[in-house]
Amino acid sequence: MTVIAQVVHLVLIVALAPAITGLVRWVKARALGRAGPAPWQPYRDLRRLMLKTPIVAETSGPLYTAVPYLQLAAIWLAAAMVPAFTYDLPLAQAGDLIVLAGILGLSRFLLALAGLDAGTAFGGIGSSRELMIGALAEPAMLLVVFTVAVLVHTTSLPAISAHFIAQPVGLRVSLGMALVAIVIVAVAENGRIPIDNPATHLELTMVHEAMVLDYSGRHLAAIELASMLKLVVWLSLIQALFVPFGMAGAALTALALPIFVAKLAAGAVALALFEVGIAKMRVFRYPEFLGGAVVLGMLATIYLYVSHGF
Amino acid sequence: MAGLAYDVAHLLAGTTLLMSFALLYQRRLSAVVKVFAIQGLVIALAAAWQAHVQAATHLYLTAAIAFGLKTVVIPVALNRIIRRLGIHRTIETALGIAPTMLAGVALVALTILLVLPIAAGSALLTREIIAIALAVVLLGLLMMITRRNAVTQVIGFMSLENGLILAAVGVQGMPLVVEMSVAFSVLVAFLIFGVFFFQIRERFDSLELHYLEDVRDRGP
Amino acid sequence: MLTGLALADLGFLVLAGLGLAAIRLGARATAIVCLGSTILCAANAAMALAALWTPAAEQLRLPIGFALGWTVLALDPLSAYFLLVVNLVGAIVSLYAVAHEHGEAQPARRLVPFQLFLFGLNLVPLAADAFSFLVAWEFMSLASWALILARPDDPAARRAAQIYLVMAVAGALALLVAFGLMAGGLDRYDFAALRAQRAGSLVVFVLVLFGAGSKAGLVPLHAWLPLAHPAAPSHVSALMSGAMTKIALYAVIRLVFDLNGQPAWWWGGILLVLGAGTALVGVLFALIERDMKTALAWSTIENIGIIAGALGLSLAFAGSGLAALAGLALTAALVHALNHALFKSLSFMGAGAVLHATGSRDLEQLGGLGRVMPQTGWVFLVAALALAALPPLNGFAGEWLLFQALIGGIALPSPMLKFILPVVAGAFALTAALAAAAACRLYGIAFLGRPRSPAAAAAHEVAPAMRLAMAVAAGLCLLFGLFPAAVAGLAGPAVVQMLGPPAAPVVALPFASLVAGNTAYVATALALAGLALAAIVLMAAGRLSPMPARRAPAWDCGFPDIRPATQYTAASLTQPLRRVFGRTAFVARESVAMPEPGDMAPARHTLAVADRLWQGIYLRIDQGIELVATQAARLQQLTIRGHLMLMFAALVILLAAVVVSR
Amino acid sequence: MTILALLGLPVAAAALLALLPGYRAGAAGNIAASGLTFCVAIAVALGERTADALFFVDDLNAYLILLTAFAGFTTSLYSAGYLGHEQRHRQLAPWQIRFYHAMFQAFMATMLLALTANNIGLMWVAVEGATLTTALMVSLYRTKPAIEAAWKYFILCGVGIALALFGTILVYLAAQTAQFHGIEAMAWTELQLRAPRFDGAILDIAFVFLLIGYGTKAGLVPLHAWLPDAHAEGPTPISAVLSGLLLNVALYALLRFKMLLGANPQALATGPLMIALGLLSLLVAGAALYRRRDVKKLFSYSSIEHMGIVTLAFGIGGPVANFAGLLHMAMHALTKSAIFFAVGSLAQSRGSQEIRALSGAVARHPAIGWGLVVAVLAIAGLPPFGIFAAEFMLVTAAVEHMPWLAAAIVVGLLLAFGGLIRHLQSIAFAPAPEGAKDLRVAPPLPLYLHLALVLAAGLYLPPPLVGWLRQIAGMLG
Repeated sequence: MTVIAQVVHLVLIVALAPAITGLVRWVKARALGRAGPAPWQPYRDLRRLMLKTPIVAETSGPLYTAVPYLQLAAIWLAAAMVPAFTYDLPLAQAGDLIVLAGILGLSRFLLALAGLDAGTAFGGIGSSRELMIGALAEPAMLLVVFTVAVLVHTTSLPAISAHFIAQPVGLRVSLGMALVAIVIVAVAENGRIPIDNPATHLELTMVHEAMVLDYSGRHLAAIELASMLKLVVWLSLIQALFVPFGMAGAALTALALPIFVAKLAAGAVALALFEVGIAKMRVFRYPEFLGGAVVLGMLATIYLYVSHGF
Repeated sequence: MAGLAYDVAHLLAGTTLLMSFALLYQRRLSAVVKVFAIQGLVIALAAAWQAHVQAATHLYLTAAIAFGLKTVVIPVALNRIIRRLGIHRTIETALGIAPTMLAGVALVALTILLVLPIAAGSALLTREIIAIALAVVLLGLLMMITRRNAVTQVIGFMSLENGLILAAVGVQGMPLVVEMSVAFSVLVAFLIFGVFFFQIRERFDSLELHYLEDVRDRGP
Repeated sequence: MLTGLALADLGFLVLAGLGLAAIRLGARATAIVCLGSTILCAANAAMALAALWTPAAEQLRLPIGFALGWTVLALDPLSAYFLLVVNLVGAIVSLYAVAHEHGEAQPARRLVPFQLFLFGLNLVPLAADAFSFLVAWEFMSLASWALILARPDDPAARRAAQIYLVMAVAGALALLVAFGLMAGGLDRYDFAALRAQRAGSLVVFVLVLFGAGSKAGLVPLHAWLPLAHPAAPSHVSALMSGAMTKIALYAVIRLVFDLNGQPAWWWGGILLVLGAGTALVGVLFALIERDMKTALAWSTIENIGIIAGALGLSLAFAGSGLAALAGLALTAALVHALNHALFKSLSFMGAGAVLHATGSRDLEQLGGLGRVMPQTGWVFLVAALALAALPPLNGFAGEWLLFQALIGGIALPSPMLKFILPVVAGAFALTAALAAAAACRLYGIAFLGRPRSPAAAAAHEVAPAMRLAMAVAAGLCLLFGLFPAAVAGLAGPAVVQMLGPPAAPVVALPFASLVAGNTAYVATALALAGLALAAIVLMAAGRLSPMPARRAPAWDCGFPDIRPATQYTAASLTQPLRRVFGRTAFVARESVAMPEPGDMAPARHTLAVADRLWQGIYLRIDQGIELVATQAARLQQLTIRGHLMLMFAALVILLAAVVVSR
Repeated sequence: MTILALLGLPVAAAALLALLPGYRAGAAGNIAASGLTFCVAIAVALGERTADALFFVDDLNAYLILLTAFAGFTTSLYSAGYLGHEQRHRQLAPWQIRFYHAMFQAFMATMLLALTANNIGLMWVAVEGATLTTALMVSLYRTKPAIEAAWKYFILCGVGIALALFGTILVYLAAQTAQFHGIEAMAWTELQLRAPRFDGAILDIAFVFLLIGYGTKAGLVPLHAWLPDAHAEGPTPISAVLSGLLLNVALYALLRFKMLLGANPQALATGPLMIALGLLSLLVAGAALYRRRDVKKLFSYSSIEHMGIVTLAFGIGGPVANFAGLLHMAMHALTKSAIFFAVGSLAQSRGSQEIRALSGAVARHPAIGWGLVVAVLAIAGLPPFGIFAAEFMLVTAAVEHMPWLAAAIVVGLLLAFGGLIRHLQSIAFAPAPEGAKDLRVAPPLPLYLHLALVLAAGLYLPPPLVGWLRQIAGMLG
């Protein structure tokens, strides 16, 4: 039963991912007063890329062509580990938040290597910035994990979700701080404004796009799909940690799946509106932004101590 | 008899100490040599007196050596050296006369403090002899370090030795005194020979061989 | 078993003798000696493994060594575990040396100390009395000193060797005092006697931290490490980094956990904070160092910090009576020790292969090596992934356990530690992320991109024995990464020995999963799932995208310059991070010299990095010594009268002392 | 009887060698006499413990007699090669070589006399005689620095020895207070028995003078100034015996007096005084090692440092520390003379004893160079050599009695180690100076013999020897 749920989950997220990204773009365009492409435009883009002849830089090695697939597989695996419409997933039991962070780190590591492989200047820029963002986001992420773990005494995602469903802890200052921190991390990890602009055409401000500048065809498709999937991972992670309501346990409920999709959509809309509201940041202000997340994470833990007593 | 023996010995020892102070007091080289000769004489007398009191004939030998060397041979030799090498007649002091005397008094005080715990009268003279001999030894050493002329330093060394002899003869039946004083004389002879041979005019450490600058510890 | 290990250890001495004979025999004899030590190490590893399988305490008393006692050798789970670590690395590295030593001038210069080094490394865990422990300890230092001096013409190597040996001796002296304190006037120095009167002395703890910490590279006692590791031949660096630093940690565990007695909880706090600081400092320098081996050396410091942090946590738990959590943290330390030993020796062997092939360790001279030496490239990728502490490699398992232990730290009763914990956890997380960046830089700059120098372009694959050794190490890294529970299982007996039965690590064998509380890490399942997903992705790509790929010049956004100099360099890759941290841990000064307009001279960017700790501590000590030395030398410059004055002063002072003391 | 043979042999040899012309016959005679003396010393050490009016043998001096005779023998072997080189290269005239041989034996005679004398006066005479003979040998080269060094040595040790004599007389005076007169009152054996009844206050003063006097001879800081110069300017074999033997004998004298005071309940504890001087020596000499240019001065400072350690060990007292001190004495004697053998050969080869000029030793003279490396590591207290064992015992004993002292000792050891290793690396491993020419020198065999012994002592001390040393350590209290 759980295996079937896992398979459904796997198929569902990979099928939904382009739509979520499309939804973000569509809402953004609407909010800016443009018509914008339809939310399902990403599916078309992916198909177009798949049909093109991939061009591989002469100066690159075997790793270069392998990375898109490996990275996609890694993110897909990460996605499979995050409780979605149910928390009773085998792969979610096989790892925890820290493993999840590790697998996301692996995908980032591979992509940064790919950026260096062709030996181009822009690939290097992207890798360099990606490494910095990753390095600054990870402590914040872990402190959020820490906060949650202090509350629930575990880092296992299903256990956390189950715990919050079973005994709602209510609104807490520290959870609020942790939420803000994890949103900042999610924004950074997904390369969204204000850290990175996924729609930019100005190479010098690119991060993720600079890294994959030389990819084309199915390789680019895999990378694009991976980044769409990554957005889903983070959205479902936030919902699993902070709003796991409506999520099914061992016994599936009929409403679980629509609620999950709705939560993803709501997250996408919120993200789009957030992005519309602020401007892209200079690269050297990232540390302050992400440092804020670290401090929030730390404060969250300490407030928890205060409310729990030492 | 015991009373007289004590008094004379004490008197002679006291005179030796006085001469040590006199050595520190002198500014002129020839006077220092003279005072040293007198101290040698006193030591010889002290040794002879002890020889008489203890009826130890070998101490006469010590007295004779002391007299012969310290009152006659060495002063003469030193005077010759002074003349031959043209050494300055005045003494170059590293520490002024008055401070030296003060330091000497402090040293004497130290010796008194040192000998106080010695059980009084446990043996003939022991405490007094140690106190005075100690003072003479320390004053001799003080002279060596506060006077710059080689000759005064040699005299300081020999005055130190006088303190030793004072202690050695003052006690009953100290064996090997003669042997030791002979061995010591060899040392002194070497010293004087060295001063003469290396033509040391001013200090021990300037052998007047014009190479001082490049040899003294070539390391830093 | 113990006899076998002891005899095998003597075998290294025989090999050292053979190595001396090999001066005249040439390359073949060199290879035979190295093979001999491979076999001996492998045999030792097997024996250690067997000893872990059936844990038992064995003891040998030999009437040699210390004049006032016996030499006691003992084998217990803790020493067996570290013997396993040492000999795994030793076997692989010896195999590597078979080819690495080929064609080097004066093989005996390295061969003999290398065998002696292995001898010392094997003897330390076996030694069960203070005297032979210290003898073995110093032997290890001396042999590695000789190895650092293998190329004595290099002034940097001589300087490194000098700093290394002085710090090693300082550490050994601290341990000596610690042993003296522990013996407490019994005049018996075997471990059993020391154990019998465990006093739990803080001074001993501090001394052990100093003594073993200076060997392990705990900040601020790390100064020798980034100097010595690059100066030594690569296989020796592998052994130093992989095995010797672990032996230092063995000393910490043996002396603090086993012999010193019940710790106070806050000692663990000290070690935890030191560990976190060490990890951060290490990784930050690993991030900016352009010499490959120096960067790896800094990374060793980082990992030592992680292990030390885990040990500190374990102490804090043990001091607070939380045995199970203490066991978890100690397991983390032991697991990471073994894993780090493997992947760091692999990295150093890889760096050695690069050095062999290109003649350079400077990242800015490398590039594109993955294409000219593909096999080395792949194994180094494995090493880089492990260095980056990413799943499913073995570098991740220990960190996972450490984080679990940190999270378990909320059970600690002390508010102070509770406040420290999130900070430390953040520091370790930052370390892990920066380690990934550093590993990415090492692999990416050296093996990817285009060659930055003719030597790198003309590089060739290294000898088969070297590749074989690296492949074995890489295979083990993967194996231990996929079955982390197996390593934890190996560490189990030692953990139980140190902390008692409740501390046993929970290992669920069917899935080879690590368990902490109700959380698990099932590496095999995740790896299988990941592989399956990758297969699906590949199949889908093949099915849905039929067009064959075409090779073309890199587009680079239309930027036409294809000179390798336009690539990102090692310095520029981590420049953003350097800017972020450039004012804290180290002093990074960058300056750009722009030519005047119209001048055709190239602009120059110079980067100077200084270690604050080096400037703040070591240079001060050096200046202090110089000052004292000058004064002491001046004593010799006095005149004779001056010396007499000293004598007089001594006499008067002593006489006065006699007066006063009565 | 054997004692007379022990003392008579070198005296006779000295007289004979003074007459024997020619380097070859002189060297052979020197070796033969030293070898015979060594054999007799073995007989003395193994023979019964005797005491008569003038001479005696107990475990303590038997141990040192053996050590002295052995090091004397090996040094005579070394000096044969050394003088051969000097003679070939016209550094020394035939009469100087003859003089050297005679003085070497005379020096051995004074050393053995000082050790065997059962009389505090006789011992003093012997030590003074040693001062004179070595002063003459230090000035053997007749160069200006050599004469200056000899002069400095002579003056400082002369004053020192005078103070020691005063101390000796005071000890006799102290004996007087117990109604104890005559020649017996100067015999060690008798003094030791009756010491408890002496006036402790006199013994206190006496000990201060003896400590300063014999301490000068032992090279303790701040009385050490003569030592580096004398070592540096004399012929290298003499540096070896100065460091290896003379310093030990001076310490032996101190030890004997320490035992006397130890037996007297009123007398001051001598330990703190010895600890103070020992620690000062260790620290100052350790610091002085850094700024050295002359290699023999470097190692003579190391001798000062080690004498400091030994003094410290005896100052701490107790079975372990005394054992450490005794072992250290022997190990230092063997190792330091080995170092001087190596350094002397290297200096002869380069024609300079500047540290800078000697670099590249391992590359140019592998056998001697590695010998030096091993010897310096041994003297620096690294295992598996005997000095490490001794320092292990010392530090653990110090920790037991006074932990702060252990800390100071460790700092001193480390300081000294840093200084030694710095120079060792530059001598052994730094590239040879440009255009350095090396004369051929044969590796000195005694170097390896000494190193083998030191290594063996670090790995295994035979139980009878351990028992012996324990017994002596017990005697020292």
